[in-house]
Amino acid sequence: MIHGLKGRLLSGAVMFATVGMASTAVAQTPEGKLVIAINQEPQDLGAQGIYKEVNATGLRNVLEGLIAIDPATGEMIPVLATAWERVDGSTLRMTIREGVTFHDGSPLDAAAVATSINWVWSPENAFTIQEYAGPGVITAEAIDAMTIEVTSSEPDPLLEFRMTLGGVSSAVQLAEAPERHFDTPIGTGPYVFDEWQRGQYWSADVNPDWWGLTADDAYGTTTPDFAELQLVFRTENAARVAMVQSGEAQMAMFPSSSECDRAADENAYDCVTGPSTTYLYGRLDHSLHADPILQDPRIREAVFLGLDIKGLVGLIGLASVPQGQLGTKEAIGFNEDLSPYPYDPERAMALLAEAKADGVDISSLNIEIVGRDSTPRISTIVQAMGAMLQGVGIGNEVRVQTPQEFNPRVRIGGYANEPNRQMMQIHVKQNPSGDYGLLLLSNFACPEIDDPTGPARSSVYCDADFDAALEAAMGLYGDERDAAMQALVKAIHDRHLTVPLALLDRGYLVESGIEFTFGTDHRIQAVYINKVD
Amino acid sequence: MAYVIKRICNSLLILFITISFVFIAGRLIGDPALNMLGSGASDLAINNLREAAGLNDPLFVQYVRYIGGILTGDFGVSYRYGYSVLPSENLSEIAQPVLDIVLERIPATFALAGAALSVAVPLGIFMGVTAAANPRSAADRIVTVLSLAGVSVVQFWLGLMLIVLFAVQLGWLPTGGYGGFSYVILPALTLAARPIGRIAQVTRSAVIQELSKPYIVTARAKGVPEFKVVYVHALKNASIPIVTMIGDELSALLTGAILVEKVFAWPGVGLLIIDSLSRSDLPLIQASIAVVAALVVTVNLLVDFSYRLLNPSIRLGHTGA
Amino acid sequence: MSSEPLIQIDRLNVEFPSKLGPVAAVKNVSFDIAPGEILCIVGESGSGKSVSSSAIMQLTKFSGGRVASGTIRFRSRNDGVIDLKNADEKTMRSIRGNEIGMIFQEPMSALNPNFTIGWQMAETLQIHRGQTRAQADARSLELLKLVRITEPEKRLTQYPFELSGGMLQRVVIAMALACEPDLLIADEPTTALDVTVQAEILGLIDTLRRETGAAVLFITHDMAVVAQMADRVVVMYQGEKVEEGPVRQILEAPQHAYTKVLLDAVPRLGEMRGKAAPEAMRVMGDDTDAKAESIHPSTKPILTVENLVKRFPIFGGFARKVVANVHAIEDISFTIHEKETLSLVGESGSGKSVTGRNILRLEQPTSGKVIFDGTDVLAQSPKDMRDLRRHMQMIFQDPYGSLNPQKRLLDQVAEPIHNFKLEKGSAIEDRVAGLFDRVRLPRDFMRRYPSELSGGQRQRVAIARALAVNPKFIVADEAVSALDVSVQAQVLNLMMELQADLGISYLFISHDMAVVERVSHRVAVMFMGRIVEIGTRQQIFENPQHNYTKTLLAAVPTLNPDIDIRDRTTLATKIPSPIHLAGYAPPKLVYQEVSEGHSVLINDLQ
Amino acid sequence: MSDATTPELDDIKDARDVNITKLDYARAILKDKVTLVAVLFLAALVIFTAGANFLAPHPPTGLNFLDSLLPPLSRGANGEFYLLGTDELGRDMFSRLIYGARVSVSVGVIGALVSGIVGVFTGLTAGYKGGLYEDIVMRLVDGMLSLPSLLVALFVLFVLGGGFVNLILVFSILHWMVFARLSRGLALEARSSTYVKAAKALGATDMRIIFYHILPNVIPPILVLLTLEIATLILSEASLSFLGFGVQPPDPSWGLMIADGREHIRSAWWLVAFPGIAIFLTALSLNLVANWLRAVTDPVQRWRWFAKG
Repeated sequence: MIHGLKGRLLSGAVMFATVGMASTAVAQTPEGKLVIAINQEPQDLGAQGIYKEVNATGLRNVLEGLIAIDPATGEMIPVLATAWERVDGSTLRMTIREGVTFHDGSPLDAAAVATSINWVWSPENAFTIQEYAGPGVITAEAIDAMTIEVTSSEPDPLLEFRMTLGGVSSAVQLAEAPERHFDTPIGTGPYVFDEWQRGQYWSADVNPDWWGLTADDAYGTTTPDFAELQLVFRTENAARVAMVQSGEAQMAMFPSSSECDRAADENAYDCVTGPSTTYLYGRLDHSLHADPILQDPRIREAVFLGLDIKGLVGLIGLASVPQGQLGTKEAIGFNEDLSPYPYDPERAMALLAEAKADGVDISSLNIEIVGRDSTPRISTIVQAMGAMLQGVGIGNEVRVQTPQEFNPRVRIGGYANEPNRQMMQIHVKQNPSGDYGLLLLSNFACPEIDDPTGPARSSVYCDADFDAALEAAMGLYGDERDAAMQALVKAIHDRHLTVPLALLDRGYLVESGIEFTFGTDHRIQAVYINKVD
Repeated sequence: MAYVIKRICNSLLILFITISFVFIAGRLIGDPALNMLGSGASDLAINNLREAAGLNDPLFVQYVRYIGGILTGDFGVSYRYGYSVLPSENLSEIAQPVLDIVLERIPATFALAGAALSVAVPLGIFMGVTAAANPRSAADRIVTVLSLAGVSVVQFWLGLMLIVLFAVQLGWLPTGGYGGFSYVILPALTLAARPIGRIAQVTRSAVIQELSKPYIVTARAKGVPEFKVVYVHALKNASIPIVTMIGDELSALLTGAILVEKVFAWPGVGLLIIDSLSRSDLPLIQASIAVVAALVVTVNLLVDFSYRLLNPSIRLGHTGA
Repeated sequence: MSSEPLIQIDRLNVEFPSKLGPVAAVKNVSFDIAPGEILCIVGESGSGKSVSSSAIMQLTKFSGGRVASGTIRFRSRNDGVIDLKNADEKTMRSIRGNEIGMIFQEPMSALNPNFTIGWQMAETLQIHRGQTRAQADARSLELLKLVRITEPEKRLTQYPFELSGGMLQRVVIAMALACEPDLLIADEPTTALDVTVQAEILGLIDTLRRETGAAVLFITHDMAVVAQMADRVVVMYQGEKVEEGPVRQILEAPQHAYTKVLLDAVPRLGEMRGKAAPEAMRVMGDDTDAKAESIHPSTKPILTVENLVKRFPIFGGFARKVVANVHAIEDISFTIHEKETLSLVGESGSGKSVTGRNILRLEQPTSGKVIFDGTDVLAQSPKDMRDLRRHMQMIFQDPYGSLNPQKRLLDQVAEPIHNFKLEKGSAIEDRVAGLFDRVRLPRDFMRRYPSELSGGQRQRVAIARALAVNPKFIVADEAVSALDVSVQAQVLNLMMELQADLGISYLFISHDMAVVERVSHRVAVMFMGRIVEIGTRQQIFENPQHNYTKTLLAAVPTLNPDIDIRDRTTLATKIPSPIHLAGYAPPKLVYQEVSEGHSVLINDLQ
Repeated sequence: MSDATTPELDDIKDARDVNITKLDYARAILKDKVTLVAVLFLAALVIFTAGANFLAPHPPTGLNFLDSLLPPLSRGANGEFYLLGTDELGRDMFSRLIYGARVSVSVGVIGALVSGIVGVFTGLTAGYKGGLYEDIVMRLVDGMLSLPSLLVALFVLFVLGGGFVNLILVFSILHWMVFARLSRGLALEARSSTYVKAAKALGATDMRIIFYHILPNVIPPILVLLTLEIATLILSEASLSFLGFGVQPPDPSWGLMIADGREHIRSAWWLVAFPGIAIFLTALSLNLVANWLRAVTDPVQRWRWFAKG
């Protein structure tokens, strides 16, 4: 029934974090207010926004999708679709849940769902969800009152996964007041949108008519415990933390690791952490417009060996050491045989000496380690990396740049104009798609300068053989795809192209007496937040 | 009257130049579409945005269109705030105009600036006059050091320290946000430090200056009590530099509140500017700067006009030569 | 009149802090004032005359002064005799403005610019008499009538800057008299005023004294004013009282050497009657008397000024167009011959200084012609103009301001030598040394800075600097006005000596008729930007034709105490405005030649 | 300048107007304890800044995870003494403050000097020459002064990117007018003063009058402004760095240190507190010195600072 995702994910690897004992929540009438300090204000509250928690944190409390991924098990679980099956490689037939109404009173039926899907995935609308669009264009059609067919114009092995991404919102609103769609979400969720005070918060009230209160297969560890939900925007890290410390908020997103450590000594609140699909990596200039010295494999290896990744991870705090590759374990293409790049300064120095003996001008080595200023704690990270490379005798300078400066330097169109350089770009990326394909394409495929539509515009690597193998792998399904991708990942690893620096954990400060369950996608959903005694 | 019209035209010119500068600088350096969509976006997406936002037109055409829009109150729509889409034709209608987004934030900024000034003005003037009445006395020294401390402190740092002390450690006041009176106390105090200092300093020196003038001797020789000599005779004459400074500080509060708004998550224009900068939302940046510049220019204008009220010789047009 | 003194000052000492420790500004000064009496304190700057008076009012403390010892016994209306030195602030406030009124030097700055005349007058009455504003306004009106101000009702609602200096001084006097004080302290009340206005104010004070019976403590530096005002005189010098006595005794039989110097140095109007050429000033013990020989100018013109006009535009409106002009000088023509001194005399605003600056092109004249030694000055390029300045120099009024405070005197005097590249290297210093000798300054002054010099010494430096380029012609713009009389005489003598020795021509600009009479060959009287009368010194002083010239001469105070000045008490007059709308063309001036070289303006300003 | 004085002051002018030598200034500072402390602080700052390589106990960069986030007055794993504690990379805070002074102070000093030189030149020439040139300059000055300068700085740095050079560029562009306005006023005043008229009558060229005659006389107020501007720029640098548009790492500017340290504001207060105090003390000292300088060079007020008895 479900293609694509790897067996080990389905086998139920424990991917959740929870506080205290297993759920002993008692069903109770919702009361009180749950205030959550979140790290940024949403750009909008449109239905497409639920695909990524960072777009609109907490929006899934109001808008629901067709399918969800259980944070505890990682399994796909029904939400507004009670069942789904493959018709063929490009079509999925889904049964819509009966008896659900939108917050505006309009009924949820196949037509409404089809309208929503077509709206969300429309290329004309060009919502940012397109970054997870498959090879084809997705459309939906009502077959009967409670059944739809979702079709991709090209065969798409991940169509089910894509159906976990978009939200379903009132078709009446889309017809009558489309402009309200972006600031007044009308969904089917356990909370009804209340108001959005720009610059301050958005809030929702508990939905007494939520279908989940009566359905047997409702998602969540509990029914809503809180009468009100308020998501307060606090971009300053310390400000969010302070809100929990002073009792103004029950939860705060992403405390620093030191704040998390401190929480252990506090009675009033705890810190919960868990892995995410976000990783930090460095990409070292290679074939394209790079200083020729970086073509020397010894130099590249020395650079990688000179980085104390464990140390960096410790510095970052809430993070773990990546297994020598980008992406998370559950993704298709993850190569279990790879190991993290070791920290071996002696070997690094030996490699450099060897290269020097062969006439390579080591003194011309001056690697520019550049981060984007929007990356949290980037200044500390690049400084630490600079110090590490300095330690093995690799000259470097570190920089933190604004997107205005940084972005053009990352893309072939911009950096082709730079003199040959020795740049290590530091990026933070998230890859919830569960597949290495897009990642490999955008990071390592040969950018075609004349073809501006290509996805590889920010690659620094060019190898015809690799491109051919990648193209082949992209057409495969299942284990074949997995094996082909794994081979490519290994090739990348051996050529020292990108250095995975950290798999980032995410943490939350949570008031004592509240239990929060979340998965790698870090959704903040009130039905996974319980009051405990 | 001619003077008033002239000054207003002058201000409009300044505003026009500012808006033009921000527009052109924003266009000339960097690709707004790329910055908005991020380095991972496909060129197609970027080009779509460029097309939809009219960024592919010649700069001059864009400029004329932009200025034309402003004249009708249309500052364009936000690239990102209000709709996270790659703009296409049908969506420019449903997106929120940036001007609305900015104007929505004005009351919060005014409230904060007003609160800070209502502390700073009376306190600053009182400190300044007290010091001036007794130059080189202990009171003068204390006022001098305090007022200089006020202008020497880094505002956002002070804000952070106040949060740690009063909100986190003592729990007396909220850490930030927008709400009732208790929310405004810490940010207003943080913001007031500098204007208190500067108003005290300028009051002190202006009053000292006035106290050395012959008409003060006349007043004393008339038997006017010293309190009245200082607070009525000298202060009235010292009012122009003091009002100028208050105006300067009000301008600074309207723009300089950026940091304090960020630290206290105060949803004013400053916070909006920081957000829009970090999102590279050029239309929003342009509109915010235009609105703030308009406020500042208006404040300057009002200060200018207040001279006419404060100084009879200007009011009666006696300072021609 | 009671014989009991109103106020008795006994061995008063006042100190001020300074870098070198306390400096005594007033040393052991004693004097009394009887009720209804006018006592004049006369002295030059630094004599302590003003400090004595402010000590009476306990005002010295506000500028850091301290009454170190002595007593100030004042017969108060309510409290009997009290010592004002020890009186508390409350008592002082009840005396200030109530029992003792005070009049100041500069009426323009003595009133608060931000309050109306009515408000400021009422303030006194409200404080001391507890009157309501309406009552106070009624009383103010009476007072303004008393001091003979035109349109008194209107004045109450006006601000100080709307009134002329003479009117303001009347307001200040009215304010001082508001509570009918027993003592009026007048601290140089006419020094800042023009001579015609001065005469009016002096007359007014004398009249009011008689009408109200108040005693007056009158402080001045001007012996002629003393002669007109005083019953008794105290002469002060460097903080000490050097002589005291009835006015006649002081004027006619001065005892102390300093009093004699002071009296001697004052030029007396009319004493040059019958003499054709200028004469040196009398300076006691000065050896330059040798140059008393008369200087006779040649007949060769060195400077010819024809129809010189200067207007200052007033911009207004939208496009900053010229909406009006200040007609500063109008149609000025005259000639100066070699070795001749032509004086431009007139009151403030008459345009005499503007004329001087325009001739040297320190300002650009609006129209007219200036021919210097055959060269058309106004046609010169800026560079040629600079070269021409070698021959035309200027000495300024303010000896404190005209020297650059940051430069050594050597560099200042060497400035023109450097600018015109007259000498190089050490020759510059030699030449400067020679100039210091010439103006009788010690050579070691060359290394000093202006702040280390006295006013007279500074003016000598300014003269040396002007001489550095061997000019043929010097404009002396109020060159001695800021100096004390004793110093003034020395500097004037130096200037005349240089004229005799070097053949320099002077354009001597001054408001002081007596000085002008002493030093000039010819005189031009200016009023409202026009020359109203021009002629030889004898023609002007002995046979004045124009009304204004006559008024000016009559207003000059003399050392004769017998002249009754009360009949000069006139209503303050209004001078026509020199501001005209753009495009206004004044009538062509017509002069009538009374006798050879003596012309009078006949068609304007009669 | 032209403020009327009372005749009384005429009497005591000699007491007030005595020549004040450098020695007197030194004595006046010694007498004024607060200013003395400020001067000593600034002197120490300059010495530490100049001699950072010798005086800093530890290098400002590098990595020492063992000694990460040690509180003040603690000893490291190898027995090193950390006076003000360490940051998360285990670097000595005290040493970083010293090196940070280099960046912060030089941004302030260079920025103020560049804008000062530009502003004084344009201001003096405009004030002295007058006419259309002055009109244009002053229109520009007034216009730019009425701009929200922090905002414009923020925008320009957003466009150009941060960094030492850009920061100084932006500061110069946005601060020269302050000097220009002051200098123009001073030149205007000087132009009407007699010594300038005298210099002109003596044949000095305009440039000589402006720079040889006027400039030395207007140095005190300009020096005061320069001192104040250095303090202002140090504060601005901190603000811009805090927002991420200022100095870029690894230059350890004080503002950046606060920005980096605020993650740990509760757990490692010293990371935020010390750089903030350093900025505060530096700005306060500069302000105190400027204040003193203004007082002792003010012809009306200065006597109070030199008078005895």
